Amino acid sequence: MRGWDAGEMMAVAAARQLGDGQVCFVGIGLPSQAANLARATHAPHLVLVYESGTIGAKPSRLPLSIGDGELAETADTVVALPEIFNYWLQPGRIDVGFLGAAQVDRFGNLNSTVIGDYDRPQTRLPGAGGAPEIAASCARVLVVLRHSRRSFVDRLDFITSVGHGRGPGDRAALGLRGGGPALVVTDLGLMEPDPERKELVLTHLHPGTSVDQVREATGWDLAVAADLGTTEAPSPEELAALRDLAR
Amino acid sequence: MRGWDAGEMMAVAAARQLGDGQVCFVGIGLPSQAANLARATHAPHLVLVYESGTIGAKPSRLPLSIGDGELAETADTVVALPEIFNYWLQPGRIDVGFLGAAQVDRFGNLNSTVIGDYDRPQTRLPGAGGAPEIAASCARVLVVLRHSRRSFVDRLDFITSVGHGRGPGDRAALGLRGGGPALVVTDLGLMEPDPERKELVLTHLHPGTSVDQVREATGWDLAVAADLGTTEAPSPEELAALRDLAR
Amino acid sequence: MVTRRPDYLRLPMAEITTLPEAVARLVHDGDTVAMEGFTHLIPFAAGHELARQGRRHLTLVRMTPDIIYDQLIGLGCADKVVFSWAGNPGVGSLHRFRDAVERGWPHPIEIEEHSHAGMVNRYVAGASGLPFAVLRGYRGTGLMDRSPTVAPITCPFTGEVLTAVAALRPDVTVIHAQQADRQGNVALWGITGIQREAVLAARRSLVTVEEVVPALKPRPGSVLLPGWVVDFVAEAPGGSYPSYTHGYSSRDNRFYEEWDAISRDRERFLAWMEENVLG
Amino acid sequence: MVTRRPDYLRLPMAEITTLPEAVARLVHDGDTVAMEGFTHLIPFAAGHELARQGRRHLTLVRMTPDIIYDQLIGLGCADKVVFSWAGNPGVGSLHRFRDAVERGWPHPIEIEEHSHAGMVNRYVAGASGLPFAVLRGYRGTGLMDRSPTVAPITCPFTGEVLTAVAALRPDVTVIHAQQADRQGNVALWGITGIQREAVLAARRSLVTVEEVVPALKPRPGSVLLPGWVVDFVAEAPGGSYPSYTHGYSSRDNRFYEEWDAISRDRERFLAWMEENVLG
Repeated sequence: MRGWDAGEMMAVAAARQLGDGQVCFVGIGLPSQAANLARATHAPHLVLVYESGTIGAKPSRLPLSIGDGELAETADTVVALPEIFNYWLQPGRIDVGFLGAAQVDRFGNLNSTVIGDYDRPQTRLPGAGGAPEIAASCARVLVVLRHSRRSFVDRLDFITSVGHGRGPGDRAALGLRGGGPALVVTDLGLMEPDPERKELVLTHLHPGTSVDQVREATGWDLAVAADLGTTEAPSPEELAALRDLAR
Repeated sequence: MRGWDAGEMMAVAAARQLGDGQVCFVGIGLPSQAANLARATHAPHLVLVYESGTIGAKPSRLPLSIGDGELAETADTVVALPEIFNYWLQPGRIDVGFLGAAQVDRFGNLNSTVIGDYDRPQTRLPGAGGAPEIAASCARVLVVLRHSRRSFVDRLDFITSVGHGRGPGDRAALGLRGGGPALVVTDLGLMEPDPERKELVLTHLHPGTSVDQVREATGWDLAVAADLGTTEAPSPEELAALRDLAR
Repeated sequence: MVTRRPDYLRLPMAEITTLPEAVARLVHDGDTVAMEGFTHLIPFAAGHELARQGRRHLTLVRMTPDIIYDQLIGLGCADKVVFSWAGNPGVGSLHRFRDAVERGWPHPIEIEEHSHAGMVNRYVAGASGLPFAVLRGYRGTGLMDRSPTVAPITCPFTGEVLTAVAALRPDVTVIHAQQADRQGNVALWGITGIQREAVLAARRSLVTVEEVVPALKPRPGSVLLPGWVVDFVAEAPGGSYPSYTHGYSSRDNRFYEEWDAISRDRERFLAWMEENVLG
Repeated sequence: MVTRRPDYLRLPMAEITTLPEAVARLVHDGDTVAMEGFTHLIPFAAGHELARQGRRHLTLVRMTPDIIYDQLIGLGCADKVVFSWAGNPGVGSLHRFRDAVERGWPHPIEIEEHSHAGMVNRYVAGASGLPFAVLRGYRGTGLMDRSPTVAPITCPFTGEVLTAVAALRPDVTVIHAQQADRQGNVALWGITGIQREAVLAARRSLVTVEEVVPALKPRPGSVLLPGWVVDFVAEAPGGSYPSYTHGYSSRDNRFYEEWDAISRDRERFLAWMEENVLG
């Protein structure tokens, strides 16, 4: 039995993407876990910006909501919402934004609005929140969600956040100035958009998973990188730091 | 010899226009004198808003600049400039705005930009500052300037701030939602726009001045109210309060 | 013109009264009501008072409907909800909201949804006395087609196409704050969210506070709303529970989790509301 | 994209250096430079350093040019001035500005003028990464026709005609503040004007401070600019003189009055600058 679970693997894989000194727009849950793990390990100068308006928050343990009091207390500054969205997110000051979703398609477009028909929804999801503008404006976007045919779909029921649209050039044509999804982290592996075609390509398998398993859980004919790698398993240091945060 | 000068008469006449509890957008000089005089006498609840961002300032003596430290120290709150102009002035939250100018015309339009041709100015004046939007957005505007043919002109060299435009309906057509100039206070008397024609009409003479004197100092054929009144002279209380502020 | 003080308030101050009286005088059936507070200072006490007074046909506006609107929707107070993220933060769904949207219970509701950035800028436009605001957003998303309050707009200088959102002008905005003084000047601090703009955008406003104090003390990060832009102030200690008030109380995360079970079932929900709010 | 940290700053902090070095590395001939501070915290020391280093062909942007730009204009540093109120506050004219505009001395300058509200919104647009901002302003005034950075814009929802102003994006913004910490996080308080937006709108930025302190203390009304949006911080105690720094110094009103006489005469002005600034 391995000493870590899939959620921990996801958090560790995401955390490794964050460079020291970068500015990271963080939501609650796995993004917050990953960002705080990075700050506790290889990226002590990572700047955490939470959409509730806390800039430079330094929580000692994982906050339970983006409005957690400790975020405000440890932040360099707390700003009102117009400022966080207009002065900090929109102009492209954020290096990395994290997004989850209910559905993702082959171009990294995301749905967090509705399953089924919009007017007669099968499942009404919470909706957009900050996602559309995080997807539009951050220099890089990391998408984090669990792999399944329900979530990795050929066609989104609703486009909440634009990834690479319908392919190359689409972001520029829509006036989206951030780089869009750079990586999709799941419980099975890592996917990156092909530099030319912008379609997601499986680049890494997590330890113990197979290409077949990933393709089985993907609702389209997923491309696989020629030099497919294996994600390094979470180190004892990473696991200790991650579990310490969750205390 | 009377016990007050023309400047004091102007400040007192302007102060009397300010009702208790009103919110007043104040510039330095005579407006600040008038507003603080009103606060020291009949309008203790007058709210002073200075364009430097101090809301509810309660200076004990006349500030020398709109950025005077005492304004910030005594204010209910100090806000940044985007807020003062966008959240407080623009939406029409201000009851009374004060404006001076180098030139005024019969409709209360003001020039504080240039004397002579714009591209080859005879005298380059400081320019607009906050005036155009004060003129546009306050419920009432009080114009304060000394009377002379150089300042009361038939035709402005430049329109810096719109009063009643070229007559009735012009403000609405331009989308200006404040009421525009309600009163012009000079060292000789008071003028109000005719409710129908919007042209300034002499309604009061200050003690010791004559209609001829006013018309002589006005560059157009100034209308005179049928029931022309005389401004009440500054009372000893008003003068004492005014001089106390200037200590 | 935006907020004019009502004629019955001659002096530049808010009227300090009880919560029931303030709600009775300010909020009418059919009103558009914004109850704001982003993850903090959520005005639950005021929401419950609205429920007790049986307001109907409301358009409820809030970036994050949270439990407070789940309760009002489940009680049938709302005809329409305007929002940007309708979930139970950290827990999952808002079941009463979903039941109304998915199955029309207790009656069908209309929804109008935006992104956070869009809602924020709609309040900013409202507070600024402008009919719209401009942002980089919505382009390429399905949200663009779903709302009559979003439209493309072209920069007159660069020709670039951006997005315009229509101003929000609630009939009433309700917020919770830490303190007010006797003139009704209001101070809130910690995460201050969109409350300033929501109050300034509204035609009328009500602020519940933890306490009325003789004088407000300047504090780091404090937002002050002068009494002359607030209509009513009412004391409601603990009025943000189960949300929290920075400096006064903590968020009851457990209740947010318990709400998931309470709200899943229509009968259990109604019984809970009857016992804890309406009764 | 707006402000990206230059590559040579790997960590999210500003570089703390001397004022001469910061000016030498940040400000180039021909740059558009905004030195802001509304009636408070005017960055005179930095302006004087620009003068000493002999910068030329600058576009100088400032809501209120004040004495600081009167000096730079009189020395011939500016090709163009962008402003909204060019006077000596409480005193009268800026004589060097007028001499340049009225008589082309020491050389003709171009001017572009706005209202305060217009300039403010131009900075807001710049800070927000938008090409323009919308306001109620300019309509019916002569300013509308005088600037290519003002244009009418129609609300897509109501059809109402409003005014658009083009974003300001200075090459460099220079401000003065009370304090920075060793990471270059900057704190300013008192009247904070348009400084936050001016820094966020700029491609590069320099902040002079009264002092670098080990840690910034939270204060009421304080604005914090994180070190990662500031390029250089330089200590310049008294660097706002003859303007003032809330908590550190008072405005020298007498000097503002004396400047009227000093600046009226070209020779006297040059002699004063030589003796007090350049020498």
